[in-house]
Amino acid sequence: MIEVIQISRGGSGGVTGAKILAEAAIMFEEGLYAQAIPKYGSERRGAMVQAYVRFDNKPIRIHSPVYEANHALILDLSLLDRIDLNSVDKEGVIIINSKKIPENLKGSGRKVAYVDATGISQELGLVLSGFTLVNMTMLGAFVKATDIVSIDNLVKAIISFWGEKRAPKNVEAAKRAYEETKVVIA
Amino acid sequence: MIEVIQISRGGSGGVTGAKILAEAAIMFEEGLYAQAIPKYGSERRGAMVQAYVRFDNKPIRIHSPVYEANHALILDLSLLDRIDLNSVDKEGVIIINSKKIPENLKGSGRKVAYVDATGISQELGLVLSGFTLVNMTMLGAFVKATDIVSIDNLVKAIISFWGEKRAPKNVEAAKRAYEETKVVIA
Amino acid sequence: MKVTQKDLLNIPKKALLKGHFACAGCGSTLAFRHAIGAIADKVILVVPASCASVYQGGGKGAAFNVPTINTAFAASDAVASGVRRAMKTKGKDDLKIVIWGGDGSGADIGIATEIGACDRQEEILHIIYSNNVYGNTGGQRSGDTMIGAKTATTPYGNTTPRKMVPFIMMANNARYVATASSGYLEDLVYKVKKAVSMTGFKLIQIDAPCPPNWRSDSADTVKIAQLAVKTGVWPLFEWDRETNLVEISRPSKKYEDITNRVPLTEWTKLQGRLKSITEDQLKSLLADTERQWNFIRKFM
Amino acid sequence: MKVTQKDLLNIPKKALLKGHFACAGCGSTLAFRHAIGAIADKVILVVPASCASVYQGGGKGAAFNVPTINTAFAASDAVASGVRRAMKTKGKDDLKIVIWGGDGSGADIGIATEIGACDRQEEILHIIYSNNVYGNTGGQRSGDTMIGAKTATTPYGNTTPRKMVPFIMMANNARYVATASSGYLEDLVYKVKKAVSMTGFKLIQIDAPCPPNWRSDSADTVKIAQLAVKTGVWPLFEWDRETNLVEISRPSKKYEDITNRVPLTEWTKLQGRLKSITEDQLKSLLADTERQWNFIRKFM
Amino acid sequence: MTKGPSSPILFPIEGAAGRTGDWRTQKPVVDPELCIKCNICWKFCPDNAIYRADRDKDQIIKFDYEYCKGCGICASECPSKAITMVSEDE
Amino acid sequence: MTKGPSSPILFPIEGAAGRTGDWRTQKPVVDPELCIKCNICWKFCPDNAIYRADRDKDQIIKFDYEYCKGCGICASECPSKAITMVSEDE
Amino acid sequence: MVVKHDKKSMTGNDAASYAVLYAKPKVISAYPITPQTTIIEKLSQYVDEGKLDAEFIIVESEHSALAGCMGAAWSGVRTFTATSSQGLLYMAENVFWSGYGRLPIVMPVVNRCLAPGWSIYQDLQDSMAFRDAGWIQIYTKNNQEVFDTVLQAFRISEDKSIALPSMPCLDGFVISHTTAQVDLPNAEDSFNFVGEYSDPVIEVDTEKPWIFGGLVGPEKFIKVRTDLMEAMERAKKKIVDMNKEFGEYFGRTYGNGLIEIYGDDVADLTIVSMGTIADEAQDAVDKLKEEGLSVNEMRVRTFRPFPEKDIVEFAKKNHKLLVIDRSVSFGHAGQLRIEIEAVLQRNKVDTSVEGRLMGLGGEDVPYPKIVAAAKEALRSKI
Amino acid sequence: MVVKHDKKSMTGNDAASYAVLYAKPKVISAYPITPQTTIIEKLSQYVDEGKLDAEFIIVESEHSALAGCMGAAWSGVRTFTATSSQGLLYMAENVFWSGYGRLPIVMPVVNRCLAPGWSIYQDLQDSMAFRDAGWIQIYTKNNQEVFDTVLQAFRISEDKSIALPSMPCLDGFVISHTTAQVDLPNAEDSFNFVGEYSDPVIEVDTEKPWIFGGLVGPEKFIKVRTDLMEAMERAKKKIVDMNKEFGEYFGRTYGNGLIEIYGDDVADLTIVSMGTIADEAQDAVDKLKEEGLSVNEMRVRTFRPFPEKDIVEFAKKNHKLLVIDRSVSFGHAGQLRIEIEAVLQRNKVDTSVEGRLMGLGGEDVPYPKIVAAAKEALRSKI
Ligand SMILES: Cc1ncc(C[n+]2csc(CCOP(=O)(O)OP(=O)(O)O)c2C)c(N)n1
Ligand SMILES: Cc1ncc(C[n+]2csc(CCOP(=O)(O)OP(=O)(O)O)c2C)c(N)n1
Ligand code: SF4
Ligand code: SF4
Ligand code: SF4
Ligand code: SF4
Ligand code: SF4
Ligand code: SF4
Ligand SMILES: [Mg+2]
Ligand SMILES: [Mg+2]
Repeated sequence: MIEVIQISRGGSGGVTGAKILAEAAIMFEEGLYAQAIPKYGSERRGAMVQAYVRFDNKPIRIHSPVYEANHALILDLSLLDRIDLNSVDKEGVIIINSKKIPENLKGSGRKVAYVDATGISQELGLVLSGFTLVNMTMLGAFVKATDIVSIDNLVKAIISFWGEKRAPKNVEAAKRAYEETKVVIA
Repeated sequence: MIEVIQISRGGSGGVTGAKILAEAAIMFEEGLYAQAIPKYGSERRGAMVQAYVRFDNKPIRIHSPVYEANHALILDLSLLDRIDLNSVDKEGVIIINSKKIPENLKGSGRKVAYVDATGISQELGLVLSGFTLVNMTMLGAFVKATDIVSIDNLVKAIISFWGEKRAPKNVEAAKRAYEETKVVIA
Repeated sequence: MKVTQKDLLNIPKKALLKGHFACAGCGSTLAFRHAIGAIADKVILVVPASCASVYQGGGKGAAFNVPTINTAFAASDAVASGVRRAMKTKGKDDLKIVIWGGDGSGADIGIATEIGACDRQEEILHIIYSNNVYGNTGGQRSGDTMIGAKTATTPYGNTTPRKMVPFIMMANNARYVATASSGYLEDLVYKVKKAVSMTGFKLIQIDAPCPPNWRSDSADTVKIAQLAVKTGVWPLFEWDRETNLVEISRPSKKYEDITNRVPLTEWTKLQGRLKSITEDQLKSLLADTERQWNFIRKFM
Repeated sequence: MKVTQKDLLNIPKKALLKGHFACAGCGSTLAFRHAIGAIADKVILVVPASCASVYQGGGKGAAFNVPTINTAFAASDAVASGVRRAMKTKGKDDLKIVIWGGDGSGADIGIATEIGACDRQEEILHIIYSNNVYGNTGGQRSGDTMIGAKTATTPYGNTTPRKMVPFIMMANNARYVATASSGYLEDLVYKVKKAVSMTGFKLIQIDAPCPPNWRSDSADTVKIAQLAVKTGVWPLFEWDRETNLVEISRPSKKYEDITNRVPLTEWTKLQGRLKSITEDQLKSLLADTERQWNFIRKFM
Repeated sequence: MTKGPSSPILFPIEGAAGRTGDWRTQKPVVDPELCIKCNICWKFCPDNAIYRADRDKDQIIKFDYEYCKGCGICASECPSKAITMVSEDE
Repeated sequence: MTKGPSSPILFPIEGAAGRTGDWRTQKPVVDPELCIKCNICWKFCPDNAIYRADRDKDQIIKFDYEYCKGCGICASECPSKAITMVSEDE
Repeated sequence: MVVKHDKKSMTGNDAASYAVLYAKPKVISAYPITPQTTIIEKLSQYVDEGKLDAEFIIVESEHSALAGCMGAAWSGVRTFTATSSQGLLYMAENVFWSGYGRLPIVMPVVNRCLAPGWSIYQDLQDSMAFRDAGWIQIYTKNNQEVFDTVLQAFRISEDKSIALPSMPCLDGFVISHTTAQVDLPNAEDSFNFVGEYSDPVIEVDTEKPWIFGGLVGPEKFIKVRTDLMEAMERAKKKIVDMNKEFGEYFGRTYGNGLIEIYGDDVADLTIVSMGTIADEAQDAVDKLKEEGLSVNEMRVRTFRPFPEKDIVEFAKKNHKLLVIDRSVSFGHAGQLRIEIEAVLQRNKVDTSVEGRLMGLGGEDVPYPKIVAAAKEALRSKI
Repeated sequence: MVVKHDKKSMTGNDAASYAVLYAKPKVISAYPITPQTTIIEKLSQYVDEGKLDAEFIIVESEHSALAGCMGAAWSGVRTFTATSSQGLLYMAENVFWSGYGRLPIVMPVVNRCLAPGWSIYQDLQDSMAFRDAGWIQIYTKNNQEVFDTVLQAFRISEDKSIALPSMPCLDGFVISHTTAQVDLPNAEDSFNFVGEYSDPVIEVDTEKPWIFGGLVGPEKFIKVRTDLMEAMERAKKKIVDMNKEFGEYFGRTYGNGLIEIYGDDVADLTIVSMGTIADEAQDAVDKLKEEGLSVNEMRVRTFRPFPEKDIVEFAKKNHKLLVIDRSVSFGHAGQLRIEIEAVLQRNKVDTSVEGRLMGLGGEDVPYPKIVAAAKEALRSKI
């Protein structure tokens, strides 16, 4: 079983991102099961929001949040210092929306995948009421960094979720991130 | 234990009568316990209403209606044929509001106490919205016929219930009935 | 569309059968007989907890001769909505879904549901027969109790003004609102027929004297109802959303002018609940009556 | 008694502490800050289920700096009545018992309780902050939702007119009724202060823009609120039982005259919920607005 | 096996509350001389207990004593005082 | 032993929801040159996150960035456009 | 010291009203429903006549009736309401709210069955449906016990170590509307027993800008619920103590307060029930003994908290229980029976249990029916 | 015949909405409450988009939400609503009314704890409080079962021999808002399984001037309640049959429909629970087995009617039950535990029972906690 913790801000589409990631696995990967769990609370727009994604090759009977993740998916650089990286597997990847390796990961020896998702999304006009929507973009980065689902299947999931009309920009964002993401040992 | 069934019409004060009868026993007779049970249903003004009174010389733990009465107290002559007299003890008294022995009791061999309660009440002005209130009057007859509670204690109970102001007419009614009631074997 | 006494005859079938459970002289059943009788072939009744849940039948059978759904005290307008919508899916749009309920559900516990149905413009007619009291539980104060009236919970006379459901429904954008009276049956039937011919939510509130709780002579039921109109204490009117205007109904017309009104004591003296109303209470009652007329006048 | 911006300073203490849970740009907390701040020394708040049950605090502590009782969704006016009566027995008549609740409790589920308290003339002030929607559950239609507005349960736009609680309370003989706006805070504070100085039941309904549910820019909250007044869609007025008259409030005065109003689209275009309102819906919305003005005018 | 639920359903019947005439203590009696066949009494009976007068057939009203509860409204409302309430005992 | 019930009671505290400044993506910045100390921004802040200007002391408004959520109302409502919203990233 | 009593005659509802009159609550908030009405009518009369110095809120529904009491309870004053059947259901949300919110409200439930069809008669379906709600439930057997229990309820509920609302239960009509003897202490002695509510469990105040009943996370949630469970445990002891103290003061007790035993300590059959059936069952026990049969009785007086220990101890000594339920959890069985079976199993007591449903929807349960049921149970002795 | 399925990904609430979409009710009447909202939002969308040809009544409260369904049910059409927590409490009177009135309504309850304090998280306190109300209650373990159960519920409820409303229960958030795999049959196959509601249990009509739900005396009252009890008995068989038939048609079953066994038939310890805890407990069982411990699991799927026979049969073979309750009857114990103890005692099964309360107020219950609890229970083996 692979467990992922995703950190985002309320209003930035994190919950939808986690959902689509699970959908990509469930609907398009042969033999893969998945689950996306949003953590509900009284979080409002802008506040930190967590979500969890699980993948396994057999049906998942766990219903709890992820306590110890394999990978961390962080949609907003400023949220990096809000999570305890010790709860993330040392072998896993920290996937982050950043132009460069974040300062406080430097020298950590951890596997980091980074991409300027904000830049990509803004270029593509993925902005809603002042919020840059990086959720689809960061899924591209996640796929690149982890290889749990393929980029093709991610794209299928995005299209299936958004519909033919609204999908293109989102697909584009994911694909660009997939290409631009750099995976390094920090 | 002595059990009494009372038959009256909705609006004629039968429920209050039964209550006061029990009160006379409880509050003023030494060592006597009593209970008054009104039978509630959807009866409206004018419709037949039953109530039950129990007396005993020890606390009463029965909560059921009276199925087989020792005595029957009938506040309205026209209701006589509405009750099954077989459920009333052969040795008991049938106390009835009537100027004379009712036709269908004649020759029955039953002990009957009768009094023109309607006449007495009307004379005393015990009339409310067209209804002649014979409840207190008939208690006088009941006391005369059964001797379970004394007329003095009945009077006390009436006074205690109605208060000094409203009691006199009611006391008068009970007393007059007590005097005028005839007890015979029909 | 005027209704005459003769029209009271031309009913599809009797809605209320003889030998029902209501008290002798019940103003509510009198109103029912004609109001529901007039639409008896097309009506489905919804009845919340009230005297009507009792006088409708029980024991041997039903005294109501029309289909009747009983509901919890506060549920009737929502149940009626469910029936209406279900009938719509069955293509039975011609049915008249009518609530026959007391002032307890209509003005108090059920008013959120009622306002909700009105808000949704459900096509139902809610008829409140108001005996100004919780009759079925033995006569406690309701929101529609008159000032000064003695009830089981206001032994020295009620102090608060009437909750005027018709006004509330006017304010809440109902399709049609009217008051009526057991003393003016042609007027009542006219309003019921008119109401069921309209789409949307309609409310009719009927003054329904209640001998045991008003401590009145059962023979006076009609007289008391008529006096309520003549003294002005129960204004009869209609309001239609289309015009946003009130029309005073014929029986009330004359009494719009306060100087034509019969003194209120003619009405109070016939009712044990109001017979010994205090001067102050009477003044408040008159003031509340004026408040009602003033509200109505705003829409004239 | 006019309130100026300066008076907004002279509050006994802050009612709303920094670092609360409301969304950025929340019109409801903006109104709260000033309305409750103005009476913060003497107030006991009663809060039904709503966004206010969330933004008041949790986690580390309370953001509300005044005593607050949380109640079930439909219970606040009755709980407030209980508090008021209890305080009376304790001789604490000077306290202001204030309900701070949403349009869901105020217009829908809690309206029977509210009308009941009004009917009893309980001395409480019920403030409805209306975001036109069930905000706390994610934005479903409420009785106070505007025609044409997209909500989670009306994805193609709401079709029913607003349930005007202020009108209902006028019809129900409240002591004082007013509307207010997060865009006109002096006017709001003036009304709150006036209301708590009166005995009996008072109602104030505040237009409180809600960025996430209106799908509006959080920076536009005040602008949208002011536009609601300028377009006439949210008339500001007061009604006093003593006079039975409506007074249009200063910010609304100019817009009583329909020709002075800003086109409604200036207001709709700022809100995702209304941006793509259809022609027909817009017409209905305007008609409903006119209905409201017409009702108000009846009392002028 | 299909079987509907046993539920509390009631069917229409005259006399659901029994012979409500029994509730009466006074009964209405009409004076044929005075009756003008206006049917106002019929209209105002809450118990449906009056058979209408028919002018054409020169037939006055009739009471259904089986169900008339004796409220007295008919007597009260009769414009020509054709109805009197008499004690049941007589 | 008397012991009050353990009930969910909360006590007033600044930052009940934590440092809500963290929610911000854009922050308001005031231009001292433009500010006319009208305090309109102060009035319209739903988060109580502005310290008032004081004309007497010639002191302009100040933001409490620890709690300002960056809604932008102040910038929007400032009559002299003295406030601009700038990205947090910069 | 046993205080003086007046021999009085009154209905069960009047007995409740007297207890309230004497306990002097400050706020009463109520809504009528048959057969509870006469309680609140009496109280509104007392208030209007000035006999009782209290605020009476005539609300528009039961939801609001209890809500009014809740507001008063939050404000730290003694408060009272009463209801029945549909009324209890209509206030459901607030019933749970007051229980879980630890508000010391006293609310008799005049037991009546639930609709549909409409019926105003007694069974226990209404109050039993609220056995999860965090209320103390005491089922009374007669008018005297109604007075006594309502009086006790104020003290139990308002005790800070308990802080739970109380629901004294009385059978509709057979207690509520039946006139019977009540030995009535005077007002002063009664009030002395209850005492002033001077140190309230909770009290909202402008001096305390606190939030009551706001958001809680799971951890705090579990803490307050655990405290509620513990308060229920403490309530058992409190009820026992109260029963004893009441006995010393007024000269009457009801078993140990939790259960009441009638007849021999050990018998072939034990009749177990609640309310008036349990009272009438005593006549059945006498009758059966007269016939030479060995039958005793256990009346469960307190259903919440559930007196596990007391029931088990008595059951252990006996051979077979005939549990008579006057309500049922549809899809399983009578609630009393279920819970008794549960505690026996839990405590490894193999006394057998037979369940009977009686008296639903106002069905009368005269003692001969109980006698017959007992005989059957004795025959089918397993 | 096992019909074709699409592998889909959706939340538990979406699974419920799909089942409703496919079952084609005619009237939906609902009111929002977290975490039920997304069910009705989806449905209102389907209706507005014309995908579902139904009337959607947006009411002003839950009392009215269920009342709307009741009106529709009396009118003989298929009807649906859903609620949670406070909403369920607010409709209490109508919950009992629909149960006792035999109205075939389907209403999922998205389980959430009860206030105060305010919390939106899951436990089973809400639906458990309605176990007396005459509803069928089925507790689901995952998104797939939600879809399957809602579909089944229409058929069970609308069967004339049953005529009871159904309450499929799903844990708030952990099912309702979690995205997971659902194998979705197509609309036609699903509808074929449910079938047209063509022979309604009850149908009000102008041709039938009858009174529904009017006054009843004790005799009739007992008759209709007895019939209700019998219908509950019949429902057990119906649920078993439905589970089987569903299996044949769709290729999935849940135990025998009433209970589901996981692991060995006999073990030292049996974990007993409901909902998602029961699902996660399967991981615990595997874990424990890996460690060489003998533990199996029984999931109670149907709580009403209570599957006495099935539980007893399985318990009889085993040694000790660890019953995990996610709700509690304050003043006694967890409701599941109570009822299991009761049926064991009743059937003279002396398998011992240990009760644990877990997961109140949204407390997370990950399988390691279950593992730990099981180990403790194994140690304290009596
Ligand atoms: C929830 C609930 N509360 C209380 C009752 C008791 N109850 C039944 S009818 C009634 C009074 C009805 O009054 P109204 O609506 O005016 O009708 P009326 O009896 O006067 O005809 C009451 C209080 C009930 N059935 N349900
Ligand atoms: C009886 C009941 N039903 C539903 C809910 C769920 N609920 C909580 S708040 C809320 C919406 C409140 O809307 P509103 O009153 O307008 O306040 P807002 O959230 O918009 O501030 C709802 C539906 C509840 N708490 N109780
Ligand atoms: S109590 Fe009044 S309304 Fe009810 S049946 Fe009797 S007369 Fe009619
Ligand atoms: S949802 Fe709307 S009302 Fe609620 S806190 Fe956010 S902005 Fe304010
Ligand atoms: S007395 Fe009353 S019931 Fe009898 S006929 Fe006349 S009006 Fe009808
Ligand atoms: S009201 Fe009088 S005159 Fe008219 S029909 Fe009746 S009895 Fe005859
Ligand atoms: S609104 Fe603008 S000008 Fe006025 S005080 Fe604020 S920053 Fe200065
Ligand atoms: S951006 Fe919003 S929260 Fe920040 S200071 Fe300006 S108004 Fe206040
Ligand atoms: Mg009434
Ligand atoms: Mg709102």
